[in-house]
Amino acid sequence: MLDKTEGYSTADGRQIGGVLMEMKNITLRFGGVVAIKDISFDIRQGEIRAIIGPNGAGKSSMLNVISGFYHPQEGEVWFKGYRRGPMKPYEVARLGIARTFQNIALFDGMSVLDNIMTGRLNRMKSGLLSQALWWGAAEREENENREQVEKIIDFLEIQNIRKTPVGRLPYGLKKRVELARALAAEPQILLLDEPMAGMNVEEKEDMSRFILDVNDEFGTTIALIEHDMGVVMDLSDRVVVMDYGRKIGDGNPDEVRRNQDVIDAYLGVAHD
Amino acid sequence: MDQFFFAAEVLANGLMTGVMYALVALGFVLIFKASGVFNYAQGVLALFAALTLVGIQQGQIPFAHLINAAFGTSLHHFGWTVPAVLAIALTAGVMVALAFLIEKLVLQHLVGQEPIILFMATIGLAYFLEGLGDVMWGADIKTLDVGLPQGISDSIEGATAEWFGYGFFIDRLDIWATVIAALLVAALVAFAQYTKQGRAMRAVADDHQAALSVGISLRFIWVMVWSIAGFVALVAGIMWGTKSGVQFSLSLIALKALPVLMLGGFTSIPGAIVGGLIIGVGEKLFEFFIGPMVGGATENWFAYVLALIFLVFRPQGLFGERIIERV
Amino acid sequence: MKTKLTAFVLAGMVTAAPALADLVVPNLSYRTGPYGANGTQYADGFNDYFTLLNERDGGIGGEIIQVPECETAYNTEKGVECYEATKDTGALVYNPLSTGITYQLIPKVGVDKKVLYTPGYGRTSAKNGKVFEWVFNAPANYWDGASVAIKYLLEENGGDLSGKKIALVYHNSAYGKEPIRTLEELAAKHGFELNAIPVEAPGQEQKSQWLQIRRDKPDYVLMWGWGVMNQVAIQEAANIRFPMENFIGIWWAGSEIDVGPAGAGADGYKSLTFNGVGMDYPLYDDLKTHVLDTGKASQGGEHVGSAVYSRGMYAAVVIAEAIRKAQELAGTAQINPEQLREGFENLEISTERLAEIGLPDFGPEIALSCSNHGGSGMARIQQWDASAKTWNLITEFTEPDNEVLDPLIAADSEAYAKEAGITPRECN
Amino acid sequence: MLYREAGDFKTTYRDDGQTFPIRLDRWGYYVTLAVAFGIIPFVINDYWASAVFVPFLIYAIAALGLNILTGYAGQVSLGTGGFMAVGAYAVYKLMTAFPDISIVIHILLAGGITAMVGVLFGLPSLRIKGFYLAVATLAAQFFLVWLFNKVPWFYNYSASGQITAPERTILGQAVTGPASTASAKYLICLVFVFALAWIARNLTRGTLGRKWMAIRDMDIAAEIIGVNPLTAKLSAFAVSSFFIGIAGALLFAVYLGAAEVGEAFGINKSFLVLFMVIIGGLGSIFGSFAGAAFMVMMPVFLKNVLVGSLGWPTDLAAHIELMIVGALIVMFLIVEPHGLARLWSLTKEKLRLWPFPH
Repeated sequence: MLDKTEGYSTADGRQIGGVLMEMKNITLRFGGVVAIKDISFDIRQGEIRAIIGPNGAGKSSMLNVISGFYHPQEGEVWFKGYRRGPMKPYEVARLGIARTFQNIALFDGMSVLDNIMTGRLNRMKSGLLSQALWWGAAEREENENREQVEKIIDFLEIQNIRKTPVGRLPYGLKKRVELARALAAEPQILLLDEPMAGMNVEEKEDMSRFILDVNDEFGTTIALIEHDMGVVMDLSDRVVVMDYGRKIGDGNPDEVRRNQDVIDAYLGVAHD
Repeated sequence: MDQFFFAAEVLANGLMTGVMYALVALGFVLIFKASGVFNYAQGVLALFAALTLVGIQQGQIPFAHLINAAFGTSLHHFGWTVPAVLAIALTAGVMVALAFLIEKLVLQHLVGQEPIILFMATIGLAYFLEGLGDVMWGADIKTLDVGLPQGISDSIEGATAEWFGYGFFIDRLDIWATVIAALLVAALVAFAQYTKQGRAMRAVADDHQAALSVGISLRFIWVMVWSIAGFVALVAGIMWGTKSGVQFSLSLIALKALPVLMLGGFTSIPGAIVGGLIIGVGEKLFEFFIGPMVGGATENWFAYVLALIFLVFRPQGLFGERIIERV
Repeated sequence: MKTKLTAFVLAGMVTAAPALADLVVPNLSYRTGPYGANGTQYADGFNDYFTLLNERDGGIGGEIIQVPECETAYNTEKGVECYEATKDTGALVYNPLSTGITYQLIPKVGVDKKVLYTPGYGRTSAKNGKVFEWVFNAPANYWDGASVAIKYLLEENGGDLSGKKIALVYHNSAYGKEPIRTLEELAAKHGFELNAIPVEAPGQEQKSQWLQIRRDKPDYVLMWGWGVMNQVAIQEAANIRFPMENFIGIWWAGSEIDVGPAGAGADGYKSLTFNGVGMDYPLYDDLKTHVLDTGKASQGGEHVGSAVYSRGMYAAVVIAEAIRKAQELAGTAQINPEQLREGFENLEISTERLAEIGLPDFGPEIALSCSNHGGSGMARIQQWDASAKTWNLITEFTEPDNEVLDPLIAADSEAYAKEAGITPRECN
Repeated sequence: MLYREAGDFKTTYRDDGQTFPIRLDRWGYYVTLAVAFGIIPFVINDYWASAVFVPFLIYAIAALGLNILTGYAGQVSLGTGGFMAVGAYAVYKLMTAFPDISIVIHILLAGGITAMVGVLFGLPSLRIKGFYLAVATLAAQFFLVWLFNKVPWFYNYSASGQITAPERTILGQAVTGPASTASAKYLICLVFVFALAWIARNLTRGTLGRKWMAIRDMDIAAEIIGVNPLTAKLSAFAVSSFFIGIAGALLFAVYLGAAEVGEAFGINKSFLVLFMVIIGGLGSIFGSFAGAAFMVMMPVFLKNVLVGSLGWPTDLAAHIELMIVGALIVMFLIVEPHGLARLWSLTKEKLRLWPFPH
């Protein structure tokens, strides 16, 4: 059951749906350090939602809460209208939440193709025996899923490096492969952890284009965190701004840009 | 009441065995801290050191057997004997030379490899040193005597008999071994804390790159820790060799140190000491009281199972920091 | 280049075979590994006696004896490799000095028709020649040893051991476990209490075992040990002031290197033996002239006269005598393993014959037959004198308690026959 | 240009996913199979079987098993000897308890039993990682060996605790026991190796293999993309132990014929198999074979050269052999830490260009 709240239309005319995921009063502590303090926001069907903030604002922790890697001490996470209990990260993945990582977390020993195929692991159900004998379900599944993966490979234009071990790829391509792996899971929500970090302008443009295309082509809901404000503002439909673990702004890029707290945070005005 | 005294006696003996385990484990920890190498050859180093010591002491001609086989000669001894203190000093020198060679020929070429590769390399090294020790000094059992006292201490037995009505049997060699091991441990800790080289060593342990950037020579540190480990091995070799003769089985004490390391953590000096004591006492008590019920000979696995159970509940070891996983 | 390399590799994989004309007695020895120190002495004694025969007499019956040596490191896989590498070179008999390798070879020798001679070790029930046609373990086996030791203790105690406590400290392996069943039977018969205490190999650490003995205060301790275990045990026994004269080891725990590290503390320690020790035998004059002085001694003759060396030599003596007998029966000097087996089954080594060889009173009399492959099982006790650093023989050869042993051997060999599907042959 | 990849186009994903996508490799594979099945059984003798081929095949199975665990799933194990012992004792108990059932079934069951024991001792891997796990698996090694030595039921109450394999036949040919011929022993091992290598290949190229490799390369990331570490690690332990159990069963029943647990399945066996895997190449099926071949043949080769050809005393030769083995291992790790498998693929790359190096 999806949330009944109405969606909205974006400036470029896309129709955004109801609430897909909602964070309610999340607080996360490590020992005595408060990483996230009482934050609430929602993510809607089909939108590109950004979480921004300066270094140490708690963005990555927030993403880890969404992906189920950290369990907040207080607050609730609602997904598709149900409250999500404490889950193992792999169970969260099976709900349809896929992500990329800030410091690329690809499987270096495997080829690009195999890496992307891991994104579809949860869709492959053949038994041990069938796999051992490579007979029946195992082979059929392998070929069916390979077809899906090839579509993504085409989409992200990485056909020529299909069989290359990931460890040998340059940084920008690794980021793209990671995106491919997340997409291969056909997620309900795609979480991107600083997708543009460490890229040059050209690579950033490519990546922005891919993110928009993914959203456009597959209708995937995307939540991303990013340090670079400029890129984010062009890309996203709505933005949450965090600073020192608190939420200091939430709204469409124009609203956020006018928010005094946000300006202060980015200009480094002292907090009191 | 008798049971209590038996237990106390086993406990005392276990503690002293534990100190010996700690000594061997210390060799591991030093090398692991400074170079990230899990040095399986530590046990063979002890054997090699003890063999060399006996060989020098008795004036054996190194490689005599090989020379005889190749040239048909019949060489054995130089015909002199070397006093114990001088022989120990010479052996320490050999161990330093060995450390230098290991750094030069092996470690230098393996910088930046995976830990498992380094580990396997030290097993290869262990094979090599075992063969080398045999070729150099011969494979027969040698009696090692550097003047350490042996046998039951009469004074302890007398005193405890007077106090408790039960005379404790404590081997004088064990007492000496414990004292020397304790002194050595204290000296090493002091060395690491208060000397320039010691600080450099700890800096390397914390961060190779950072240490390099402030001008610490990694090669020097490695030669140094391997030398120290060689010296620790020499001490361990003397203790165990005096007890049971210098021979192949000496190298197997490395296997005794592994559970100590698991318990104490691979990088913690106090961990090695406390771990050694726990394992020493634990396995002796278990074999003494529980052993007869399950058929005995439990000492080989008990330490490992104890360490395993402990680790399942505390994966970072005794003195390790809690691990926070990050992505 | 490539063919050269291949040829080199192939040459490396195939061993050089000795000329088929000689008598081949492979020596599967171990001079490395945990038991290398003991194995070296044994192998030297074994080699030197055959060298003596070759040098002095030109072999046996005019046939030179070849003793190709193969290193097993006491490892069963290497043992199999050594066996396979030598068996097609005309090998007559194997003596691997390892219970583990023996167990592996027992089934194989039956098929390959080779004699397996395991004096004082191996599978005890191989004494039953009806089941184990190709295996011989004269003059004594482990059960004999256990029984002779108990018999000795009975004598010491005026024939009564009831109420006494006897502890068995044993190497936790097939070898060490061998005597347990016999000792249990004997305990039931004589009313003593048996406490078996295992020591995990190699046996570097025995504190808790010996503290157990200190607590339980047994009257006697028997030991089935090998390698470093012996040295540590004797030292620990001295440490807990266990009276050494009440501590008896099996013959494999009775060599100079076992008592050496304990120094004076080992004085009075006893062990079983079935061979003499020391240099006081006429044979050593010949050995000196023909082998030691000519530089032909195995490994330079360092260990001549030691307990384990003597035992290796004794094994060679028995094999040589069996070869002689086989040549006599077959009427040819160039015998095959079948003929050697006949030689073994008809082997008789009398006291006179031993004296003739130059080893008077060196071993017990041996008389084997089709059904008895283990001889009389006689052994004696030796005692260590730490000040003179010598072993002194303190009893005559004593027979074991066959009343107890025979049914055990019958039961064990029958169980093996059933498991292996062997029909015991008839002997008349 | 001896070795060509060009011109070998694939039109279906099925073709692209096959084991030997390159024609030359495929031919090499068929030729090897033809020689292994069609020629060697007819020319093999006892020495070659016992010294080289049978141990090579059996250790190849063990190395495949350990490679699945260590090379593919990234869990370092030093318990191989203990798990081989489980296989050996399981097959012994089954052989003696159900003499009428085929030995093949016994060997497979022994693998299954070992798999269960492997899972049990694999449980700590969920909490313990890296070297700590490696040392923890030694607990399995020492405990299992002790157990089989101590409990008389495992060795059918024989006096010494030795186990001896009775004779069993397949299609009328004895494959265990003293009467088994060299070619029968070789063939049964070869059939098992062939089947198990094929299974290993299938498992590692499919879903399960990707899960294992994901856990190996980055366990946290693997969990976040949806790999359940519990099932991935334990399935690796199970499959690996299944292989190792079969290797242990074959080692005892077919190769050794008799065994004593502490001697035949001690810690040295664990190290030996680990060496095979590392020298051969972690995460490579070909590497498992190459490593097993290297570690089985090198000592035999050295021994025969030093003693047989050069005539050195056996003890000196043994000590020098130890030095050479040790030095070679170190040298190998320095020259090519990724093992023989990597050397092989580098050679193939060179051959592709040969004789035109640029």
